[in-house]
Amino acid sequence: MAGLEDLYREIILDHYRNPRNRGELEVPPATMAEGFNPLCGDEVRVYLQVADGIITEVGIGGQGCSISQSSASMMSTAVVGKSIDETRSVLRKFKEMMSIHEHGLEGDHLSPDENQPGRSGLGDLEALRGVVKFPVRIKCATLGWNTLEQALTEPGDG
Amino acid sequence: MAGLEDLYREIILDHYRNPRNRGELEVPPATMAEGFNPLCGDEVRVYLQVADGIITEVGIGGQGCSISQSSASMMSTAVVGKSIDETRSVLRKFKEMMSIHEHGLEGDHLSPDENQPGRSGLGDLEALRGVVKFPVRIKCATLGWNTLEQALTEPGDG
Amino acid sequence: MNTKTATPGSLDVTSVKADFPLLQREVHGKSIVYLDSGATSQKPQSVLDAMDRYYSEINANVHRGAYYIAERATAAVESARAALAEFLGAPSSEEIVFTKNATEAINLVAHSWGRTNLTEGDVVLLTMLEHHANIVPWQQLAAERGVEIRWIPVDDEGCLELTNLDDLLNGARLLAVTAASNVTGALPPIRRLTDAAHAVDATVLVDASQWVPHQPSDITAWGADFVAVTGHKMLGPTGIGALWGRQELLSAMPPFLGGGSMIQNVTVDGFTPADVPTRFEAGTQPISEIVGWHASIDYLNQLGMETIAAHEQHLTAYALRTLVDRFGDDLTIHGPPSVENRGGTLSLAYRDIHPHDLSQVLDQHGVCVRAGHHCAKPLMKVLGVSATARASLYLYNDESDVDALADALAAAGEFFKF
Amino acid sequence: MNTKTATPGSLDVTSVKADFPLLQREVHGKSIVYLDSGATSQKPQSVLDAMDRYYSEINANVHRGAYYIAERATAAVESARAALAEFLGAPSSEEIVFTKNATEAINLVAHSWGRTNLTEGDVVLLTMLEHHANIVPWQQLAAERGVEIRWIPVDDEGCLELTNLDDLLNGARLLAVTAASNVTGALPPIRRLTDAAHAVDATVLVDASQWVPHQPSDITAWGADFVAVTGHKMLGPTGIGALWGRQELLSAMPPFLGGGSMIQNVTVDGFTPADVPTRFEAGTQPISEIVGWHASIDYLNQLGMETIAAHEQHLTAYALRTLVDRFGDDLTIHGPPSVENRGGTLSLAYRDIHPHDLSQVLDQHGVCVRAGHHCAKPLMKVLGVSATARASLYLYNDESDVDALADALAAAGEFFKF
Ligand SMILES: Cc1ncc(COP(=O)(O)O)c(C=O)c1O
Ligand SMILES: Cc1ncc(COP(=O)(O)O)c(C=O)c1O
Repeated sequence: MAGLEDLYREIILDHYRNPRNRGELEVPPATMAEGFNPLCGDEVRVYLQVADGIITEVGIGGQGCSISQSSASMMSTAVVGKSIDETRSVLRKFKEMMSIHEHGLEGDHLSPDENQPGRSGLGDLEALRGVVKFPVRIKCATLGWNTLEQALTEPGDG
Repeated sequence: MAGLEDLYREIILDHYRNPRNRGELEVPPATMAEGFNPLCGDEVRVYLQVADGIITEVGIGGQGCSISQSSASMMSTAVVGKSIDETRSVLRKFKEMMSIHEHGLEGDHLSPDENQPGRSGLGDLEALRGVVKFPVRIKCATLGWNTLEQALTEPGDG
Repeated sequence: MNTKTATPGSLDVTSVKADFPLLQREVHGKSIVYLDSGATSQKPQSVLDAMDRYYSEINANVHRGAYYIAERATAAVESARAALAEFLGAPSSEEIVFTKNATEAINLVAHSWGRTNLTEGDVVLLTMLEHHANIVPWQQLAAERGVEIRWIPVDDEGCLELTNLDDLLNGARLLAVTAASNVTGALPPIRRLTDAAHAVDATVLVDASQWVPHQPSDITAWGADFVAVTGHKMLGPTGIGALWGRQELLSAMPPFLGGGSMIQNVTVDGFTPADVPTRFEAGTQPISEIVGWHASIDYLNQLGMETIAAHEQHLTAYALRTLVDRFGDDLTIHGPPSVENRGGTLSLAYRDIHPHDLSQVLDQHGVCVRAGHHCAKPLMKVLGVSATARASLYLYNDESDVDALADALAAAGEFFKF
Repeated sequence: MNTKTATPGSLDVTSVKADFPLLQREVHGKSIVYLDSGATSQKPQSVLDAMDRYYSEINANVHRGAYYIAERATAAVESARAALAEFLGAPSSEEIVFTKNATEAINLVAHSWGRTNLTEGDVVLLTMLEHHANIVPWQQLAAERGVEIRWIPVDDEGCLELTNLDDLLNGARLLAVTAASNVTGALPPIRRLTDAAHAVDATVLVDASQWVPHQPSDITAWGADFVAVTGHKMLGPTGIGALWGRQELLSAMPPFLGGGSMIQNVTVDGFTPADVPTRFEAGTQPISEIVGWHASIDYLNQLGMETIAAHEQHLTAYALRTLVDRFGDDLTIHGPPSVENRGGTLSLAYRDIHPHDLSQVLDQHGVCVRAGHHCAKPLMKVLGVSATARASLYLYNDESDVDALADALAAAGEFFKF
């Protein structure tokens, strides 16, 4: 059975206490998307400024629990400066990590996979791996990311 | 637990084999009502000829199981020659006998009442008392009677 | 069996708790402290046994078979219907329609009564306390038919604000109101509301999902026209609920779901519906669930609803006192501050810890509370929050559960202290 | 777990029977001979155990709670959804909507898809084999919207008569057809029907209530658009069924029942529905029933549906042979005379003994058969009867059950000899 320390890693609490890239960007030129967790009412807004296929600036708005807020904050630091393609690749890897739970649904072993730091190339984001042991919180962790995905498809200036 | 002999009394089988008052009466002057058991598809038609407040003739049509057919047949012999008031009284007594099952629903004792021949003043109709031990068949036994009740309320010449 | 205790005794919670297998369990190495009965209640062994017995001894489809076990199954369903009618204080068991939950019961009214009786411009009056189950079906109808929806507001204590009731009722054809809020614990004055509604010929639907498990019910005294209830919140199984409706209303309503059993006749040209309640019970019913529900009603009757209500009131008072004493202004309890006009549903906000995080830490201490909007988003908006952590008390809870909640809250405060 | 046996072995019915508590019972002093699985099946102990375990260990409302047992309950529901999708051969578990029975599943399509897509003059094509569950919802829609209903006729053997199929499909927007008749046992050629319907752009709903319990299912190969199934006929509990629908159809459909869980957001001005399948799952779901259904699917998978189908075919052949041998012209068996194109549903007429009386005498011998119109009145009319006595075979039946049926029929013949 998983403990709180699996969920609330120090780096997660740090991003919760001190959210990075908090704030709004002007739309346009930035694009914006809004995400929503119908279970708990959490909301995230993701602003993206793209230039020459590179994400030059990210803004995060909204409110929610520590997991949704810190995950969005960590996401923002992970994608700033990356190309759209690189961003999509991180996005895919992150969602893969979070989808482990699908195999964990069968019974007692909610999370058969143990942490494998470094294996995924996700860096700090690996800290969120523990969330898969708390399936209900996966939607918190992916909220910012799904919203990012939406924002990427919004027509923008970049 | 009740046995077949509780249900299929000799007099019931006799009425099933040789239904009394089988046939149609002309409407008007007679009145007619049609009854229906949605469970098994049984149908009964009851024709009534009333003169001076007395039922002078009854006709029974339709088709169905031994219980519905014999009960309708026995009903016809019980009410021919009776006044409307007397008929209503028999009707009420019969339905009372049949409603015993309501108290029998609670558990094992589907029919707490044992036969009490003669007590009800229903005569031959007492033979149908055993039906209450087979709750599903109560609707068979009352089909003809409910149809009679309907026929009594039809506007007629009587 | 079914004998209600005349005077409320005191509840022997230790022995009650022992009747519930799940409450004997541990989570995360701690004894489970179940404080989410507002979402669903736990089940006593007698309910599980009744269903097992049903399946092992008399399982058969009902109202269709002439063989012995089918008769027994049919009798079991009808006997449960009678027990529920008596438990609710309904005049007749023929006014009880089984549904899969309270949500279906309300949808039945919206579809069958609503679409027959309401047209463009008609007013449906709801309250800001309602659960989505008593909002969305009316919004669906409103979108489809141009029906107007009005709202009875709530005051600062999360109770209905009734000063403008007569204005709000002006032109209303239906008042749909909860008998107990699943967020603030508020208990609206149902009789007063039905009287006011009937004075303008409005029909009244009471969502009694959060009332019936906790208080003695006398729906005849409420004077309502429809009452929706759900089995799983009152010690019964999932998958079963019921609608009670006044005979004359039900009899005038067209069927909702179509299928087996609900017909008198079917031909290629059309169908004739059966009488009520069968008219509204299409297809194979949740038979074992009806049997299990009956067992839960027997269980509640045996303890006595007066006794249960008294116990919950006492425990709620203890909880309010304890929480205020220990956490003061750090803790907000949404809803009425005193036990006179509330049930044991406590919606909490603790410092700025998000309810989701709060309930996660509580879970580590074995304490189960619900975090979220509790399917009452319009109310959450009025309360100025997007979510709360909700602890809801029931007959099997005692002071030690409240203490465990308080201890776990304190631990969460420590964990998120920064 | 969930591993389907590759090649059909032979079924060890003695050990299968031992798994079913009810089949160990006696009625009227005789061992029970249960031949009414067409109405509802009996349940193996593993299904009862799964539900008891659910209630004793993880009972909590799902999709709402962050605490451990709520997570476990949620996982159990989603894992059952995946198991059902796999069992049916559905492309994705997100296309599975839980309902209370097959009847609700069909009504969901009629209300949500039907009322969105069908208007006056549109044609719904049904078959004369349909159960009321697949007739009445369309008649309700027809009466409300002026939709036209057409019928595929049946031939003398109780099978669909398809010579005029193209004419009948002309202008049809929907074909709703059973995969297996609950009266004659006939198995309509689903793939042929869906191809013909799709050629004229008609949508196809398959009522698979009587197929899925008995045959390996591959609904993708059927090419259908909607499939309705019910748990209690396939060893699962009462109170649970499901609709499968193609993702693009479900995604375009408005909600049916409104309430908790099925929303994205609710304000006083209206609601935004959730994605599928949640959009169609309003209110507290039949959670323990979903868990029990999963256990029944595991049980069937363990034996292997190929094996079960082979056993039933063998047993049906034995039954046809035995009954014809022993009763000759005294007994009519409605439906296909050979086992190639039929399931183990035997609708009987024995001399002029009314089916109700027949089943009553059979009951005295412990033999449970259904007497009545089997919720298929239009078909009964074509067969020229108002009722039949129906014996339906399942995996736990064997030749001794068929022999008991034959013996009891002979006894009934004696009893009503006059
Ligand atoms: C062919 C068929 N369709 C639909 C149904 C309805 O199933 P349920 O009563 O579980 O909704 C049945 C069984 O009664 C059936 O045999
Ligand atoms: C006040 C209220 N009404 C209705 C419901 C809906 O009940 P169910 O989900 O059993 O349909 C609930 C519980 O979720 C509730 O708390």
